[in-house]
Amino acid sequence: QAQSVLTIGVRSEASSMDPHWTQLSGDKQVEQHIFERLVDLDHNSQPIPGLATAWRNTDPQTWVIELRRNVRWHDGEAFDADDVIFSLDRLAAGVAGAPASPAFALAKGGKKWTKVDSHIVRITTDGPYPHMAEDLAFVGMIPEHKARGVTASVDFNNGRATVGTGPYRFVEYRPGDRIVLERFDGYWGTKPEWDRVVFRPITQDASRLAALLNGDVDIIDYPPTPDIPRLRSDRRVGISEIASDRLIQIQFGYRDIEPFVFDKNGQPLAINPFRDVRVRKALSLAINREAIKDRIMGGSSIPTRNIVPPGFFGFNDTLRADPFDADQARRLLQQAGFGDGFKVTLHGPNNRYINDQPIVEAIAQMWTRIGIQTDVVTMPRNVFFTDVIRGDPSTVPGVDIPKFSVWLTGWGTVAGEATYTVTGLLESYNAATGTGNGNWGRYSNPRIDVLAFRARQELDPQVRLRFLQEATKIGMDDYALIPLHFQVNQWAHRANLKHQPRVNERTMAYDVSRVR
Amino acid sequence: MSAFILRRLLQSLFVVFVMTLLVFFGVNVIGNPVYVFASPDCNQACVNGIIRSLGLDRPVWEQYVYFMNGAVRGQLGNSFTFGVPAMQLILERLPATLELAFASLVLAILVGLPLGMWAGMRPDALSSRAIMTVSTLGFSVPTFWIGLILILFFSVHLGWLPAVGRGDTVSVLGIEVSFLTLDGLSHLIMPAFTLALFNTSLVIRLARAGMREVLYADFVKFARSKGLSPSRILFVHVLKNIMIPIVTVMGMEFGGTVAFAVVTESIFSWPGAGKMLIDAIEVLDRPLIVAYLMLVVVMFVVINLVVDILYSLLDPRIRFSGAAR
Amino acid sequence: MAPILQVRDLTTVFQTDAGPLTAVDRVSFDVGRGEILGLVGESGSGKTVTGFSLLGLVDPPGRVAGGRVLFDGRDLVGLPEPEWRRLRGRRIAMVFQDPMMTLNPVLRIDTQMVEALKAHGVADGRDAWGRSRDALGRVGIAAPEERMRAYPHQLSGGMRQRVAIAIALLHDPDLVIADEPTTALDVTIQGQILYEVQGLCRRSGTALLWITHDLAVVAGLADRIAVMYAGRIVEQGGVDDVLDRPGHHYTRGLLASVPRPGRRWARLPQIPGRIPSLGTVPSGCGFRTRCGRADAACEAEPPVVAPAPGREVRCHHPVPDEPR
Amino acid sequence: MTAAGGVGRKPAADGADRPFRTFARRYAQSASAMIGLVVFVAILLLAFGSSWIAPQNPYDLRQVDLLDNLLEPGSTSFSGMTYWLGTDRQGRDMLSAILYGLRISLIVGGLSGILALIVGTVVGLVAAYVGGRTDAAIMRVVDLQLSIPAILVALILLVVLGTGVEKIIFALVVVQWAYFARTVRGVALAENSREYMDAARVLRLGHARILFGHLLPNCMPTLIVIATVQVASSISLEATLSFLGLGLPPTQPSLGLLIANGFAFMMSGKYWISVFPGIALLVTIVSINMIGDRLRDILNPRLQR
Amino acid sequence: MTDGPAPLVELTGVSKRFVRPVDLSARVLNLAGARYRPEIVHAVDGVSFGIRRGEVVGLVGESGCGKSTVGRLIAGILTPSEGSVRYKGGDVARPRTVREGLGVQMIFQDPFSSLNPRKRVGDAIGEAPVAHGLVSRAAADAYVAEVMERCGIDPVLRRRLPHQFSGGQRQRICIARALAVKPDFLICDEAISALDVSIQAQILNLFMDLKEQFDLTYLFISHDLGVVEHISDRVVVMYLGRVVETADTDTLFRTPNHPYTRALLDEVPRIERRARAFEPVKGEIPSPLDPPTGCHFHPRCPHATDRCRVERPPLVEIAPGHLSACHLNAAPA
Ligand SMILES: Nc1ncnc2c1ncn2[C@@H]1O[C@H](COP(=O)(O)OP(=O)(O)OP(=O)(O)O)[C@@H](O)[C@H]1O
Ligand SMILES: Nc1ncnc2c1ncn2[C@@H]1O[C@H](COP(=O)(O)OP(=O)(O)OP(=O)(O)O)[C@@H](O)[C@H]1O
Ligand SMILES: [Mg+2]
Ligand SMILES: [Mg+2]
Repeated sequence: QAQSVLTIGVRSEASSMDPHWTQLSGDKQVEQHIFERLVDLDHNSQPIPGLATAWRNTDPQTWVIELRRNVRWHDGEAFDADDVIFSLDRLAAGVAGAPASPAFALAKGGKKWTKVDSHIVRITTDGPYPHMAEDLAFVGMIPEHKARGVTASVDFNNGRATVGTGPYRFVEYRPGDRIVLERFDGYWGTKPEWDRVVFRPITQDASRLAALLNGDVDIIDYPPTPDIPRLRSDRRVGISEIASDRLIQIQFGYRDIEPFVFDKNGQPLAINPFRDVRVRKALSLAINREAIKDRIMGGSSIPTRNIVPPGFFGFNDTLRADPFDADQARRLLQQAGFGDGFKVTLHGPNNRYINDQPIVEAIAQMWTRIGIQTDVVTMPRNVFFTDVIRGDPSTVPGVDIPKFSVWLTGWGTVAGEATYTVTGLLESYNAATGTGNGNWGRYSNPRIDVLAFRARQELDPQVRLRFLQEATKIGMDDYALIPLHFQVNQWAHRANLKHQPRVNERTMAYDVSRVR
Repeated sequence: MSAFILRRLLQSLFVVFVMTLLVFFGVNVIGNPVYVFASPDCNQACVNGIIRSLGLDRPVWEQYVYFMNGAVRGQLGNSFTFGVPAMQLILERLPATLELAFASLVLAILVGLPLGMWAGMRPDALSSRAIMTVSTLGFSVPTFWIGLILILFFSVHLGWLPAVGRGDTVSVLGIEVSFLTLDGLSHLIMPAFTLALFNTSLVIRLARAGMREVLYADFVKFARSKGLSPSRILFVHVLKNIMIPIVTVMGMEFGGTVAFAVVTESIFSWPGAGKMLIDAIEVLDRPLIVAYLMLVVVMFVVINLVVDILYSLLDPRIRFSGAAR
Repeated sequence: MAPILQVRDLTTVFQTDAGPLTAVDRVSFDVGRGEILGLVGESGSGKTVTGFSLLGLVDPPGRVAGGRVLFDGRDLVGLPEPEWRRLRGRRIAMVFQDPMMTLNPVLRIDTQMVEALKAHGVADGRDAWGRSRDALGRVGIAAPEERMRAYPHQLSGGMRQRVAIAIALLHDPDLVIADEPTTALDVTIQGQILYEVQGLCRRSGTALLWITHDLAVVAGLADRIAVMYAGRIVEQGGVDDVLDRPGHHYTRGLLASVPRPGRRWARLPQIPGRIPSLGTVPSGCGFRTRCGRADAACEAEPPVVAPAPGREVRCHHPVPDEPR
Repeated sequence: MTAAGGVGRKPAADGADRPFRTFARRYAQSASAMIGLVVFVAILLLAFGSSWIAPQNPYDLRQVDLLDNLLEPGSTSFSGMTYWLGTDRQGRDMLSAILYGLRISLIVGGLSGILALIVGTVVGLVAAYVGGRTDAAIMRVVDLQLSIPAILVALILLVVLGTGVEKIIFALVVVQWAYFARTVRGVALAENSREYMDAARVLRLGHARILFGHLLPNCMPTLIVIATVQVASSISLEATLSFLGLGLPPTQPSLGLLIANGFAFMMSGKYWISVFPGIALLVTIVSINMIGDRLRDILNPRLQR
Repeated sequence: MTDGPAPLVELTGVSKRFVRPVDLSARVLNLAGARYRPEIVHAVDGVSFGIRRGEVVGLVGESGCGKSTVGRLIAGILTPSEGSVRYKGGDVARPRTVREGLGVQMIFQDPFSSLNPRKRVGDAIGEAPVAHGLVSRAAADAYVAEVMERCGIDPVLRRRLPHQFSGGQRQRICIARALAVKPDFLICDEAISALDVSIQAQILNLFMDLKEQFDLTYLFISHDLGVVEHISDRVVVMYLGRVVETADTDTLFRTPNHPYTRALLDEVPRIERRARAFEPVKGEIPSPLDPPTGCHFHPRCPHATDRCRVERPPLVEIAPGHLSACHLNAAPA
């Protein structure tokens, strides 16, 4: 009987097999086949039991977590609370040299974890902490007996410490070429379908598609959008898609004077037009989101005025995407005193989001049409994000602010609910508490700040939902940022396969099955 | 001879040194790798933590001194992305690149030499003109363009060849090679051809020019006056002479071929060091960039040396003397 | 005994953009066995092309357009290439002008010598090597064993030329064509080579066609002289005849223009004008535009005057034979 | 009285003393070279006349309409304009984009070629003429530059400098000057040892005069030949760098960028976005190379009989 | 040396060495015991002689013996490693006036490479006089025409390029170019060797004519002893960088003293010498990179003694105006 093999062509290569190394989804999607979390996320990024069967508050500051019994590591050892404590400790301490560990989430709220018995762990916090489940979904469980003393992630890459509890076990990691996994027969959960899973990184979009079309791989992520319409009508290929949690948006700089805003003659403008909500609204109305969806996104985007996708906790379904209305946009500009328009430079990354550069170009086109002459500068993501986050110390010494005046960026609600996003995008920036860390333009609105703060403390889901929806509405009515759309995650696979897509962009072998 | 080698080594040391300076400070100017790795919800404290863990909180010159300190002891640091020694990563991938480059070079000579010699022997024949026109094309078509067209035609349209990747490999003396398996070969052929195109044209030209020159040289006439057979004249007297410039130029081009493999590898997802460099540049993985460049420079030096030695075998007029440059 | 080489009306033409150029124009001469014929003429007069024509080595766009080359009684013109190969090197050999260019720079001396023997199947490897070494010894090269393993660039010009001569003599050919083999060499080295060549010809009875522009060299070496001008032989005969009693005005002018001892600081009689390039050679007598004696008659093809057997002058107004 | 050698003959009236005419005639002897020249001149006219010829200014965002995007060749827009070569993802007229892109590619290739030529020539000439330690030092730098492949240097420089026309030109100059320097030095060394240089020295002519009046003109033929080659290769290199995302700004695409952008559409059958710029690039480079080949044949003294 | 007016040009103890130095890496290896030494070519080794005004001095010797180097030293193209080259009492390399700098001119062997292929011949001739202000730009044309006329080239041809001339004509142009700056001393380095026999006579005649007309002094470098004999008043014979013999022409050709000179004269082919039995000088010409010890000629000399192998023979006057560097002269006969 032949082995069943699933070959997955992925855009970004996993940089490590160490689950504590990064939070890059290219890494996660591979490593998560091997290592499991206490709390898992379903296809819609909502928490479901993983290695923990239950988690509950015994009091507002104490979480009790019950571990699944009869779980075995790939080498046959039993999984227990010691492994959990070890994993949490390792992550909290930080992995040496790791570019970005999620230690910060664990470190927040003065958390402490203790073993109650072999299958119960208790975590205490210094205040009400509603997001415990979401936090735990970040932490891969590694075996104490294998990983103690392992500091470098090398031992995860060569397989020595790559022993998990997940449905697949590690076979081979050939950087740049492939990662091979095979089925773990002792898995506690549903027995996976594929004997073997091969991940093959193929960075060039067209090449990846070519590999699918000639049968080198069975499924690919990020099929190039221009090809989607044709692929939909191709009988050999199936497309699976789901709205992603990634919001594509335009952000503004709120400084008194913005470096990339000029008058018609190219002279710097003495006032910042973006401080006028009418201007921000006009710019939103000038954007033809449907055209971007049809013409650039291959029909696959979800125009929005929300900051989390539908189905996420905190989604406000009273908010509808702004319609395209150039006339009103012009009128609003007139009212704001910019009837003659002005000149801006719109910045954006060119290799970060789906069609990021074409979107920027299209928006420039649309804004130019209502009289705001828009130049475009796009750059590779490393340069772009350096400039957005670190900013230009020469303008305002000591303050981190972006170099740009108006730019396109994205935000993924990885936590699966809106507190994370309200706090990150709409709340005022505060380096100490970490609020507003995605609010690079430094928008500030005390009403939102109050609502966000209360939402973070609130354990009652109903009340919390109200706070979040309220905060979102205030922010959107004020056009703190211009939401464009949620990306749609897409996969292309052979027609004889079925794939259940995930909001969080990851490609998991157990989401793929044969059509019977 | 040893002075010659030493000179080469000194020279390359200098090159490597300049490279490290350029890359180290250059990469520092453009952006901060932290912002690539940090997830968007990583706040300042978290960013600072990463910066510290990567050693980026020090002044650049201090980082540089630290780096050089390690470098002279053979430690080029860990890749920011992969967390493993950068050198090891590159060494893992280099064989794939070298195989590709070698295959393309061999292809270039196998195809280019006979064509060029023919064109040189019959400069006015229609076939020769056709060959020369094609060689002009070979010079002109940008690598990436031909790669795309090949994939489109042979993989997507005809479905004959795999579009990407390296295929099955066999381990020979501990080095994975793909040209020994059918699957590997089928993966190798398109990228190798793409990469070989430029060099093939070059070989055609060199062979033709060499042919035109050598064929009318006195010594060929003298050989004929000795009553030698045409095949002996062609394959011994002429070939050995025209191989001299070809070997030299191909040797010099080998470095360029390895470098241009960056493009080819990226198109064909060939798991070589060049593709990794592009990725590393994208995420500003400084140790990886520096290590790659240093290794490549060292490799050039070695290749140049080998070429020079080969050259001296082919051309007895060149012998290493103490003061020869 | 018939001369080993009889050339009759040999004509070699180069097809160029500007039309056909006759580089060798109806040339006739004989070389007897063991005889040394000096073929002299100034640059571009067609000496080298004559030499190549005799060996069938004229490359396109040139070709032998007419005449006969009787070698040992057999006409070589139009011989198929394999036949040529059997002759070349073995029965007719050639030495070229520039010793720096005639040996293949990338092959060792022994390779180049041994292959010359093997090409004709007369000797196997070991034997061929030995014979080659002996040949080197014969042309006066010291330590031939050692030199055999050298590359050409390791030898001086004089030595290289001697190697070339040794190769030419490997098969004891009936005829050696030497195309200015000493022009690039110093006087003392030239002396050495002339010495060797002379001795070898005398000993083996090889006929020698010595091509040169230096009258003085052939004066000492040759038995007979043929003077070429613009593709034609204008005069030939015994050395003494031609040099002491030149019949052609060109030969006369040439001899007069060479400085002689004892006439220091005297003006040299000079031939006016310059040698015509091939396309511009006047009709009739090619020399008439530079000749003091020329008249209307010279526009016609000059007759061959043969004052004595083996002596020919191609002129309408040959210089009267007046012994000096 | 003096000898009359050659005095009698009057100059033949074949224009042989007009070197340019001779040159032009020899050039014209090759049909393919003439085709190359005609094509290249046509390309130059098209590229530099693009502001007048092109149906659209593809850099003016008001003229570009997203709603016209991805139209097939020959389609007509709402406004009645016909897109002969179709439109790209932004709705740019491909024909116009190619013409403008051609101009940028030619400017980048030409300018970097010329600048590199100037820098390299001066450096190479000085090295050859001065000789000694100066020469040795300069040549070490040149060796160093040449020992690292062009594309790597350009990659690093662009990563360091960022993108933009002037940056890419700078990078290409950095990459190329050494070729010129080495070649010029080689030629100049050979020329320097020729006797006319000694004659000039004995005539006590000034260094500048010898350098630029005697040495440089004799290096020119070689320079012209490698200049054509380098211009062609820098156009190609720029295209490659743009393809790798390190070239020019997206709103003012060069041919390379157009091709790269079109790459994504190749498989969906929208060939025109990538193929037409590709053909334009190919034709341009081939025509330059054809010209270069012929120049090489005519100007290379080694091939002159 | 005979008494007389002070020489126009005087070489005293002139040496010229071409050194290829040992580079850094070789030096490093030398520390480790390797033995890399600089390559030194002794092109000219302690040469002294003078040339009086109006005199024609022939310089003969075999290839590579340093004839051209001597010529270049006198022309100031090269500077001596040792010794001094004086022209009118001043250092030739550092002329005190423009006139003095232009006083020495040189004609080269290869008429093909001694003209700038891209300069019209009229410009080539006129460039220096105009640059040095000898004639005004306006008068240059007429001046060039006059000089060309004197050298036997039709001034009509001055707009032509060098490649349109024959070798003889080119040599005339070179001569015209040199004469245009009104020198009084001409170095002719193998100036007629590359020409056809019939053209050689034309150029030789031109040299002789010009000498009369302009009262020139010549250094006539040639390996053609016949020509040297014809034109020179005095002959200097060089062997491997050293002067081995000098004498006035008649003496030298009639009673050569040095064995090398004698061998040379023996070997010279002459039309008068028919059906010779050649008697070669043995051995090869040694390399100037590694010259023999003592007398450079000893390995090829039939009379060599032990002393010749170790001691350099000085150039001594063996008869009035006749100098020779041979130990045999010192030995009691
Ligand atoms: N391949 C060729 N194509 C056209 N013309 C040629 C060719 N080879 C020789 N010639 C012409 O034939 C003529 C005779 O040339 P040849 O080489 O025989 O002269 P030569 O007497 O040997 O002169 P030199 O003393 O310079 O060697 C010359 O005018 C030359 O230009
Ligand atoms: N620039 C230089 N660098 C190194 N060696 C040189 C240089 N110029 C001349 N030589 C060497 O100096 C020696 C003398 O050269 P020179 O040209 O003076 O000889 P020559 O007598 O003129 O020879 P020829 O008769 O061949 O012209 C030769 O061995 C030559 O190789
Ligand atoms: Mg000849
Ligand atoms: Mg000389």
